[in-house]
Amino acid sequence: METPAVHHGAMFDTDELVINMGPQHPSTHGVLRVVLRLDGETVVDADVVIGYLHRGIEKLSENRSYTQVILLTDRMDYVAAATNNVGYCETVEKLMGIEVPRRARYMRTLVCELQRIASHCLWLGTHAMDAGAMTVFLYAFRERELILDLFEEYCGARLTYNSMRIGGLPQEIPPGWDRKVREFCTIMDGKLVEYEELLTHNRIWRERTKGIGVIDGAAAMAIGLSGPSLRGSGVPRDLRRDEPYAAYDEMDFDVPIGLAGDTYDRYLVRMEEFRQSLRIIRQAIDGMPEGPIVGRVPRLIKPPAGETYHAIESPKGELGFFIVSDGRSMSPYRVRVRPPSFCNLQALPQLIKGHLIADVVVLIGSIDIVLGEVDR
Amino acid sequence: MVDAVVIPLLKIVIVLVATLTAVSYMVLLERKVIAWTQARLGPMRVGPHGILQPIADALKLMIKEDITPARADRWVFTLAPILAMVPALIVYAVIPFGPAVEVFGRPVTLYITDINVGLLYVVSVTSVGVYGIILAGYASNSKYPMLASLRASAQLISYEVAVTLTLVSVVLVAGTLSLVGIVEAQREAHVWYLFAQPVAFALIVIGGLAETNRAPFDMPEAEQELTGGFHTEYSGMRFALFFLAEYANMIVVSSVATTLFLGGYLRPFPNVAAFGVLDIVPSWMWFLLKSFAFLYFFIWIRATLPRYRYDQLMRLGWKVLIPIAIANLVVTAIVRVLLVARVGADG
Amino acid sequence: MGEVVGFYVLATLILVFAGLVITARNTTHSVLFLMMDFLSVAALYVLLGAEFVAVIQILVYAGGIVVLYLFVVMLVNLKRPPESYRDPRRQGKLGVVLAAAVLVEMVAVAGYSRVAPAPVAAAVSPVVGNTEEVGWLLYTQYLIPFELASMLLLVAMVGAILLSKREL
Amino acid sequence: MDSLWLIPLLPALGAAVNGLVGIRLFAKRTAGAVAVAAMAAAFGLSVLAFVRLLQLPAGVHEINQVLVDWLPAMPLATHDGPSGILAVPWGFRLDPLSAVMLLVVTGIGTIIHVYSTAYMAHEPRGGVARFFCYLNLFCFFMLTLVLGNNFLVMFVGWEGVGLCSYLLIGYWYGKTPASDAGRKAFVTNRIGDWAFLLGVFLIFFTFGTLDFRAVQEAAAAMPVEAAGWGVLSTIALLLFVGATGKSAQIPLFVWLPDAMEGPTPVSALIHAATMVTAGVYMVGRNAVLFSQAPMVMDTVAVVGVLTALMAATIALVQTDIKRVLAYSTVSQLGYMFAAMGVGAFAAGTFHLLTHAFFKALLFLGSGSVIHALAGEQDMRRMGGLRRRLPITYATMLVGTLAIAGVPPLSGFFSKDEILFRAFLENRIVWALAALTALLTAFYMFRLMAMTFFGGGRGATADAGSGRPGESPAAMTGPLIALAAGAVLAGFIGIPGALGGGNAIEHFLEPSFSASLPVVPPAAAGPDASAGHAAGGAPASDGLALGLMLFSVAVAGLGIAGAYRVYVQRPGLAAVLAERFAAPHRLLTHQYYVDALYDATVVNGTRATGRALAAVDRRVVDGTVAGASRLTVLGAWVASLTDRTLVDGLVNLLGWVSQEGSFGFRRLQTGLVQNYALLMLVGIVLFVGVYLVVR
Amino acid sequence: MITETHYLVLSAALFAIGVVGVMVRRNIVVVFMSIELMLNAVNINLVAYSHHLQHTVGQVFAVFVIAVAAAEAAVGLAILLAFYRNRETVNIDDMNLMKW
Repeated sequence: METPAVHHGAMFDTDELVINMGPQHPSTHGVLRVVLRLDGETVVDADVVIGYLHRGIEKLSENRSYTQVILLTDRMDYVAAATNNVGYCETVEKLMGIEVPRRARYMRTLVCELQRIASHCLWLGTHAMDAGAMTVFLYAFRERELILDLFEEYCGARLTYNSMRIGGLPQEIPPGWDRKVREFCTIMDGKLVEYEELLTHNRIWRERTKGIGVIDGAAAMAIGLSGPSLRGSGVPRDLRRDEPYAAYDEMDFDVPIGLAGDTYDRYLVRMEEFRQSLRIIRQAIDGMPEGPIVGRVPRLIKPPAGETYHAIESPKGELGFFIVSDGRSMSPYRVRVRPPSFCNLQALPQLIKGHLIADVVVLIGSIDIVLGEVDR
Repeated sequence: MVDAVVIPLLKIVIVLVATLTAVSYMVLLERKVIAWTQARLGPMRVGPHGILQPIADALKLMIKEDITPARADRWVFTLAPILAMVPALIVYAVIPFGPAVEVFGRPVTLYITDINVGLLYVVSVTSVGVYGIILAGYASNSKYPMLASLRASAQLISYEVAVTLTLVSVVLVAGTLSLVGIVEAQREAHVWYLFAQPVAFALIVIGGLAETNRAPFDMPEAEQELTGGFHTEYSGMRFALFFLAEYANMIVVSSVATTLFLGGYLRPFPNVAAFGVLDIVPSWMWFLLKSFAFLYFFIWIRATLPRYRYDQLMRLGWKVLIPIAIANLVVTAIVRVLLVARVGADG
Repeated sequence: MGEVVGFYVLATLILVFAGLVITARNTTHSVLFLMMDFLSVAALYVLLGAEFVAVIQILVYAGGIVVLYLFVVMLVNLKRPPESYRDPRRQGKLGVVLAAAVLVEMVAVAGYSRVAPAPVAAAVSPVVGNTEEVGWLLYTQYLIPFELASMLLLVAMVGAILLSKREL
Repeated sequence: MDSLWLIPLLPALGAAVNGLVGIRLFAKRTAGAVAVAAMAAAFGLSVLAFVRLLQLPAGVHEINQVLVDWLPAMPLATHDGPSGILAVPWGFRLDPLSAVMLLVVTGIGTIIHVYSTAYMAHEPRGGVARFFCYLNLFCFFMLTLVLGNNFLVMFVGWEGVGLCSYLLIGYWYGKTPASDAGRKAFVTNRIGDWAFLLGVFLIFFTFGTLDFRAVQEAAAAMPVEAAGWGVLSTIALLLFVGATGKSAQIPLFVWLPDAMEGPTPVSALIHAATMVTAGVYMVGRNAVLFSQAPMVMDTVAVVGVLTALMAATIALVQTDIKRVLAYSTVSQLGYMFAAMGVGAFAAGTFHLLTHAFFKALLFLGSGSVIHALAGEQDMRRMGGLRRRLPITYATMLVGTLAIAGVPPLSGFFSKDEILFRAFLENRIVWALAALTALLTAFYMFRLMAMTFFGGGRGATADAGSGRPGESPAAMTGPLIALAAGAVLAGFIGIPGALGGGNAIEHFLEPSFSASLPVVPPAAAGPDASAGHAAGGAPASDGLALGLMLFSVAVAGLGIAGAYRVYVQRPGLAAVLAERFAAPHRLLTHQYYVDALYDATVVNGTRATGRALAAVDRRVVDGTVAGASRLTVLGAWVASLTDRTLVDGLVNLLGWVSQEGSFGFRRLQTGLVQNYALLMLVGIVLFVGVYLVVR
Repeated sequence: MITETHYLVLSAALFAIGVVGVMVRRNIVVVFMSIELMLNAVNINLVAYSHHLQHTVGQVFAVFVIAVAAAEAAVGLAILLAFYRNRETVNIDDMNLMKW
């Protein structure tokens, strides 16, 4: 027979059915459209259609000054805006050869890790929600709310922070803030146990995630996965450790990896990253040096002609900026972003082939994408 | 005339009204309980602590525009919610809320009727309820509802096998199909069948969750996967009917489970005179309390557990529940025969 | 009185629904009418004092078989309606005529033959109640046919599963 | 303790577990542990059963248990009238005789099982489980044989042990000699079994029952067939032929030496301690029957003693350590039969018991030697192992002294008892037996000398200083246990002459008499032989003591001779062999018995087959060919008729149907509903006809 | 007064409707359903006589008929599905391979 063999779950022999998941669908994390060709309930083929959230950030950057672009980067991965800021600012600093003070680097580390926890909270909540565990969703959002409060106190915004400047940070941390961060860490320790009680050893959760969307390390590398999704497949690649930026070279942390490369392992990897992030946050707070928070930055930011690429480890994977400067203009000649969500999304068709519709939503949650970043 | 017509009619009216009220408040209860589980407050706006929310909901649903999709099968589209609702309601005809009591000097039974095939009646009537779902999916002429309805009917039919097989073992123990008879058998046996048939009880709870499409078996309406399931295309009153039917079915399942396993309307230790003080609470209150415990359990489960995948659900049904149900039936039958043989030898 | 009304109402329902089954354009409607018809027949059984058969009728026919039909109808309707190809050699009209002949003949037989109520059979079963009686007969006198029926169902089940497999 | 049935069941379970599960799943240790546990439990139960037997009230000497009705009652008849009701229960009987056997089988069986766990340790995993499965199965059948209360149950065990023997001899079925030996043992045994079965048929035909006790009582009631040959003699002779097969007596002894191809524990358990004694046991079981047939008794005695002598002489020249022991076993079995033949049933059984100990010990010891030498069995390549295998040496020395009849070891008492009885009964038998005793002592010490004394040769010489070392504890432990048995077993039968009570004889006496109870120990069955009567009479104490001294002297002579030839003057053996070349050749070729069988039975069978084939080709084929010619002729005539007459008719028929179907096939439109229409037409017509003719 | 003749006539009428369905309809599913109607007609007959003769055996037979109907539906529809898979039609007139 020419039709591929059914893997499981096909109750009736029906013709292939094409259904359109999204762009308006409760569990596509934004405006993703997946065109599924089904055999019964088994996905035979999947077509991922993107572009519904395209705002032309890269193009817009060419008409903005270097500092104004920071604002635009907030809108890419809007659940981890501060990380985007850091990535962009560091790239420009690299292009201009600006030295960032140590205190600023520590603060950036702190902010990035808080952001990572916030992003993972959102991932955990929606991922669990997709699988039907709605209580976890609200719990995770409750804790994310605490981080948003912290950010609000620091920079006045709750979602799009604009919290970095080229050469350092815009302002000193408010008094008493570090104590609140420590309190948050203590709270979070307990809450993590709570999440794990609800999911990690839950039979249904394991059945829903184990063996789903298996991708081995080589295939994951080949398709360009990065971040926790790659580490879930057993590849110990983490830019914080491998190509340290900010103050990560002074931090002590582990890089968790999975073994099976399935959804469950990706889940476990992220759950462990929560803990590692808390560990880094504590170190950053404890070891925060005194000193200036902005380095020696020229008044006019006008990098010399040239180009550079710099990548950092965003919560979702390798977030890279490629900036070309013509040396004459006040604006970048070209800004190109290598967004982790976009690259990770490429793996989706491969992951969901042969699985059931119900697994599709779990897998979308498992690779943790944000459409703002995919489409830019 | 009074006994033959008025009282039954009155009982029917009371049961229907009570059921519908209970159903609408079930919705509120569910929202509240889940909210509490999730560290929220739930509905708070309409009335104190939102207790008038069901009324507001009902009003909203009634005055909403009732859309029929353009290429839908109109007749069937209208018929489906009714077919879902009716079986859920007529099951109440045989559920014993209490024994015969005296009301204004007249003996009145606290159930509409007690037929000798009561349990079979329940099973067969609920088996008709699946039409509502299939037809809703079919008539919507839309892919998601179609898939959902196929899932739902397959799920219902599969779990019906397990549940029915399990019910047989209860019937074996009780020796009657009449629901009142089963309650009375528990009184005579001095034990709730929860303890005599623990396996059956577990099966009924799981099967009941699946048959009412409740989490973690709520595949047919898994909004993350199939948007809204079989009632995606429904709105207004017809949607409300589906909604009511689901909650009515939950109440049916908990009522039947209460009747079969928790001694129905009997107070705890009905034969122990020392606990006679418990009779202060009338029998129907006991019934409602026990049913409420079930409903609360259902909601609790929904708030806690992730959802099964469809094929895992079917596997659980066919490869776990049905074999266990059959094993339970066989063991029950053997024990029963041995007991009867022993009793026969004794007497 | 009640019986008369009940019978005529139900008989009308049965025949009307049956007629609709074979005349409905839409196959799904046919299936629905079939279900209605079966429910009416179940009601008729209740009228005849056969509660057990009535419940089984609902459970097996309405709850099981008709659902199966519905499934099949939905599956085969997914893509295209049954074509309206008509073989010129088919003798449909003759069939209707013959059906009428059968009806006439059977009514004649019914009219002619009067079966006197048999002397009440000596207590076949020591139990009371319709369900118990049926059960008693099934498990004593008709045990072997009963087991054969269960074998038949098993075979049918296996056969149906085999047939609906993708590769035969 | 009414669980006699449990004793055989336990090994059966062990076999089932090892056979069904173990071969695939068990580790070696697990397989061994299961088998040993089954046997140990069976031994424990046996001891309990034995105690229970001892505690029976005076005058009752047996526990009889019927498990199930095996064959339901079935009246059988011949032309002459009814011959009895064949009703065979599956029953077990524990009486003194079977109790002794029971203890031997389970006790020694357990020890050998333990030994095997170490001996078989180098086998592949599944093979070990298979081995223990067979071994346990064997014990099950042996226990069935021993405990069975009628001939048919016994026969089940009888055949079963033969099967297991075959399986175990051929355990290394990859080796051609082993599989050949297994087949040889099986076929030879079958010859005996055939006679045994005939005997059983005759017993049923004669007595109408198969129960041992009933048969014995019936036989006892019949006159002694001293003068003429009667039915009892026939039965006894047939049974004895069966016994010769199982117990390797003349003329069916040839399989036993070859059976040494099996693993050594098998040789120890089956081909020394238990199975081969089944024949002796069977004769003992039917002591009353045999006592009624004096001529057969004489035959038994003569065959026994001749076998003993013949095997002993062959053993003198064997070089394979296990074959020496095998011939020794044949010889000792001959001794037992001789004892049975002279009516000394108890003495024979006693010797069976002691022999089980020391011969199992010797086999296991030889196994230990072979194990240490990595499979070397040729004694000419051994020597000087005394130092390296001290435990094996010590225990084997005990065994050798026991078999040689050195007091106060067990062999002395049992052998002396036989000699004493034989002396009273039949001097020729006694003389030959005494000669055998001499030879026994000689060849056994030859074995010891060649193996343990002198300098290293062959395998022991070219191995380095480290090897060979002593065997593991699981092997030496059983050796020590059996050595203890070989030393002590004799003390249960100290003859009256030495002030002992001859306890074993009194204990066994009830089994050899027809009716119960039997009060006086010495009075056997109604017509016990004369030797019996003289049993423990104090009058012959002096004679007994004299004979004892004589046999000790004989043993000493043999030992001394062996010491002289093989230790003091190692070259002497070769010189002797050269000087007596003809007898030596005769002995090394085992009296040409195998050659004789080859020439007569085997080749005779083949020649008969060839002759029959020739007859088939010439006569039968010729007839067939002639018939075929005739058939061809007839067929030609027939075909002519066929072509013209029959074909014409058929063609006509075909033509008619073809023409007719042109019309009818219009009905077959392929439309289902049209077919249904036709059905409907039928119904309408049918009902219409009914309505009209009603 | 309703006699058993009433039931017999009803049963005959239902049977005749079933026959018409079998004869006329070209959708094989409807044909199957018509057969179910005929079986129901038989059942009405059986139960009516059971009532009339005050003997339960008629109901027993009705139960057997229902069992047979269930088996028939299962196998028949499975065959139908297999056929549909191969020929993509449920028109009975397309099922005409059984001819010369």
